[in-house]
Amino acid sequence: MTTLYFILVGVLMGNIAVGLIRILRGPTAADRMLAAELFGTVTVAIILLLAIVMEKPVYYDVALVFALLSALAVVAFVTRGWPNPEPGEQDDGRR
Amino acid sequence: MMGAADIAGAVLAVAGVLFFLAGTLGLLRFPDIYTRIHALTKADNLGLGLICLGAAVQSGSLMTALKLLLVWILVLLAAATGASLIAQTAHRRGIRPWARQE
Amino acid sequence: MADWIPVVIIFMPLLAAVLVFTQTVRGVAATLATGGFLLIGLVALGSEVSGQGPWLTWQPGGWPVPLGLRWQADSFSVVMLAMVSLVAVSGGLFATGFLPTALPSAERHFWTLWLFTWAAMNSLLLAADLFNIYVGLELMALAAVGLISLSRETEALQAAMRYFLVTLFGSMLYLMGVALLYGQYGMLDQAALAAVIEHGLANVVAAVLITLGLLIKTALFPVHFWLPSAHGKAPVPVSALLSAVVVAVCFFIMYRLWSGLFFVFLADQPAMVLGVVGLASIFWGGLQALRQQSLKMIVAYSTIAQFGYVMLVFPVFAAGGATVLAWHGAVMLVLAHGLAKASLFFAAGCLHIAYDHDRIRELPGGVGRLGWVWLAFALAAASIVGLPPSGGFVGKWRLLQAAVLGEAWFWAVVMVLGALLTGAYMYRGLETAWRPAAPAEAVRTVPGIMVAVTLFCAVGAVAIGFLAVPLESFLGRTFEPLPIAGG
Amino acid sequence: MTAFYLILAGVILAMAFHALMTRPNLLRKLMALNIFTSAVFLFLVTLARMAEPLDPIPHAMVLTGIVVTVSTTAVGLALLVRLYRRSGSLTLQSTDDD
Amino acid sequence: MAVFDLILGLLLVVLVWKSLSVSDLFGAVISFMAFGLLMAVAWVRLEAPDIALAEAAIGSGLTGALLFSTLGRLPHSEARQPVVSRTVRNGPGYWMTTGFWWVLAILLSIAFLFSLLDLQTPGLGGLLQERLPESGVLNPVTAVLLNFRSLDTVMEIAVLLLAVVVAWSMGTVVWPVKRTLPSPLLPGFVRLLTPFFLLVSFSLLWRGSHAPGGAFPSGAVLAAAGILLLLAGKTTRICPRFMFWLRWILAVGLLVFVFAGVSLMVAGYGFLVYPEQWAGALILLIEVSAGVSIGAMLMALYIGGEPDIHSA
Repeated sequence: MTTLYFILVGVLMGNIAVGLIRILRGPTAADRMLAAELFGTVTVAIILLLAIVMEKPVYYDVALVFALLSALAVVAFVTRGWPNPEPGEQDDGRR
Repeated sequence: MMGAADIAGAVLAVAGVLFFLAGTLGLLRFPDIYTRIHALTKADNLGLGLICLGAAVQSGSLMTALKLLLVWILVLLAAATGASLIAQTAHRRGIRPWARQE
Repeated sequence: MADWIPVVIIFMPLLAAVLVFTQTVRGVAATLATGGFLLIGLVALGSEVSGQGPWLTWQPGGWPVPLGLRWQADSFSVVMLAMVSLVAVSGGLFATGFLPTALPSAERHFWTLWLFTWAAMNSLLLAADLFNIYVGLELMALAAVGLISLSRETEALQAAMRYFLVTLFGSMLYLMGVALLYGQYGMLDQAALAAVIEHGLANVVAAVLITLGLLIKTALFPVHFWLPSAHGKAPVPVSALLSAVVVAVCFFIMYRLWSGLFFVFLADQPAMVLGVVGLASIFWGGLQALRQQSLKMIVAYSTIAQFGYVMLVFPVFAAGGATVLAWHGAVMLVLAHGLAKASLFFAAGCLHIAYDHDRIRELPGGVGRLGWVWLAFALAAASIVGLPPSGGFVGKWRLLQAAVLGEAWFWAVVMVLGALLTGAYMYRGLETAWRPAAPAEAVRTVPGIMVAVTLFCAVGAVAIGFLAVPLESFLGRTFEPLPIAGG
Repeated sequence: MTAFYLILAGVILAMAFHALMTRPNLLRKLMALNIFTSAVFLFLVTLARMAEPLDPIPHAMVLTGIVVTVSTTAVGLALLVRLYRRSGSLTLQSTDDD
Repeated sequence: MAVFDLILGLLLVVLVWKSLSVSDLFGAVISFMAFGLLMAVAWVRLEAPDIALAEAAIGSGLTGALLFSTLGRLPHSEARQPVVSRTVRNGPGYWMTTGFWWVLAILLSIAFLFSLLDLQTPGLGGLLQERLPESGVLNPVTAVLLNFRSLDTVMEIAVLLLAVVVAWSMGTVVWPVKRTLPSPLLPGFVRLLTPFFLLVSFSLLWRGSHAPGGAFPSGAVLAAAGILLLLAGKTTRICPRFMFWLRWILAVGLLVFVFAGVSLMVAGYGFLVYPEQWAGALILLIEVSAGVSIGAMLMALYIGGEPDIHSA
């Protein structure tokens, strides 16, 4: 049973690696932020699976705090962090 | 011993991870930001929901099950709001949706 | 022992800082009140230290050492606490005159940062727990960054950012060393560790990392570059505090570790390395000071040189011979340097107010009130150079005696050359005093309080020379680097 | 198996130290400093795990460290923004620095 | 289990490499936040739930928001500078200095790793288990933080307060913040989410005595709620009276802790020595006041300057 969960966690880690490619290639800042949001969700999933494997329900609270804080990151990005380009330059990735 | 709950939990977890794979693949393969938002928001959150369900089934106590449900709802809320915020701002910033060139 | 003493010494400045932050007390009143309370605490502490033997320990939280924390105090920490309080109060008084004219905007936040630095230094001087020292170092570093960036000009902000990065990196190296020691022995207390520490790769690497971190904070030769710009660009009372006591507290911690916890390693290589670092700092600081154009930069570089000088105490320890003499010399040197350095910076501040610049070439001679400033500068310079009968002389003389008795001839020669070099760059600042005075209207009046404080610190530095004998009897005849373990 | 995390901490230390020394951009230096700190904390928590009964003292030390790190990072970022507004650049030009 | 460690380690190293050397500053910040998230997974793997909570709340949540607000204040052009400018890269001695720093970095980590070979790690876990019942709380980390090594925590709250003072001393910030909202959805979303934040924050605070939680994570979650309200434009005009109370709220955590210690000393127990029967209650009082003021302090740090109420 635990080996199955570790395979699943390994696959989720693969997701993060894939998300990394999007960060590198992502033309616009929003793509990179989507990758960050992916990381947040995948981290919550990994912590849940680890909690099941380690039989420690205390980690569900860690997942809960992560779920809350992922909202903060996205909102902070959209309202403050999104680099709005100078008027002349179109930020749709055609650089 | 592999109880019924463990099997159900394992199946749900596997399904959840499959949805995660689908969502991440979409994020990688889709051509522009709007389609990527769809992939990410829908598939990944469903994946997380299934994993939460799997964990809830295995945890046995109602309290943890409710807590996991809360985790899922919060992630859903965050993802939905984030998606619409990013999409609206991207549109206002003039990022044109991808169109198939014939 | 009276449990209230360390609590008053550490938490009175902290409380004053919070009261000033919440705008219930004015800054000057809080500083003077803290000075008063600390005077009482220090008198009580001094009487207890001289009464009940070299070491006093307290346990905040009441738990025995491996689990709980410990405060410790010996005669060296009492003397350092007295100097820190003296410089902090005099710097505060100087700031009442200096800030309104030079930095009116900074006055709102100056006092809170000033009292926080004071609290951090007091807690470092009493701390016996390695992790507690780390938190104290961070507190002091943050307060110093705030103080340096008070004038908000570009160079001050750059100096503050450079200091921020370098000193935090130093703290991280220090924490790595502490983590290694904790990994090896599971203890964080200096005395408890000293009882069990022995040669081993992990301990040597930990000692190197901790020393490197503290060298960065004491701004000695290989990692000194942040100090001149930080102390040169900061407001004058801040430079005085940073040069006179903040760097001295970092040296105090290094001294505490190398004479106590790592003393077993001191044999010859580490002592040689520390000696070479001191030697390089003396000559690099001295040569740079000879090239500087502004008075404040000369005084800043002299800080590097003087703390290089005090580092020579470690090779003298390793050479055996008169460790008590070397210890007395180091204590007197740090004490006299603190007061003299504060007075030099105050003098530079007065000249800055009077002529609005401190470039040596264009500084006219002093007359009237500025004459007193130059007198203070001369006295402080005498103490830094080590001319008898000043405190600096007694310190250097004791160190030289210990080096001669321990047959460390090389280091004795280094000491003499270092003193000559110090004389050279101090004279460069001094010879402006004999130039013809500037026309009266070109000189702005310097507030009386500033001149008085400058003179007070300079006279203090010289007076230490006269009080050498009672001070050395207070320091004690025996060289007791560590309290009994688990005390 | 937890010894692997010691090696991991060592590798991250080296990368963060190198970046801290060579990157001229101040924001990158701050991030490198943060990563260096996280590596030291990783080392501390691995020690806690390797000790026979799980040792919570390093956990308390790391918790204190995390709060200290976030406060220093916040001050560093505030200083960075003020420096940028005054000098218009994100690097320390004048003398070479550490 | 080993495979999991290997993958996690590999990912952490890749993320560190990305966040330190990818040319786009924005991508670097995102990689840095991902590094924070994966570090939380490492804390969970190393069975440190308290640190995972703190890392989740403070590391990825607050540091991420701080970095985004800093990036927002820098113009877009700054974010796309190459890691090392072209002129420096092929300037004289660039590769020499980089090589030099690489050699030094590798030496530092090798010396560090070699010293780990004979590390005994005795640890104080056993000793702590014996003395835990006397500390008045069940969670060992809270016992260490608030009872055994309470002086560290007092100094750490002082560091946090000092950070706020330094940030305020650097200048003022226009208040209330007038920014155009990206969409009406945001205020509604935040209004919906704030009760959850408060619920989680107080539950973390209350559980601090017997389960992972305590003043720091709950303060960070509280600060996150405040920041969300700020980002959603929910900032009202502050009267000078409020500024006076804000300074007291910021300072209350430190003041309560110090006064508790001093009053215990005056009562004869000794500075910060909790008598057994009141230990739990005293620790709870200290934790509540510390939690609230840490939330306020982290929020003030996010704002990054003294709110200038006369400006808007």
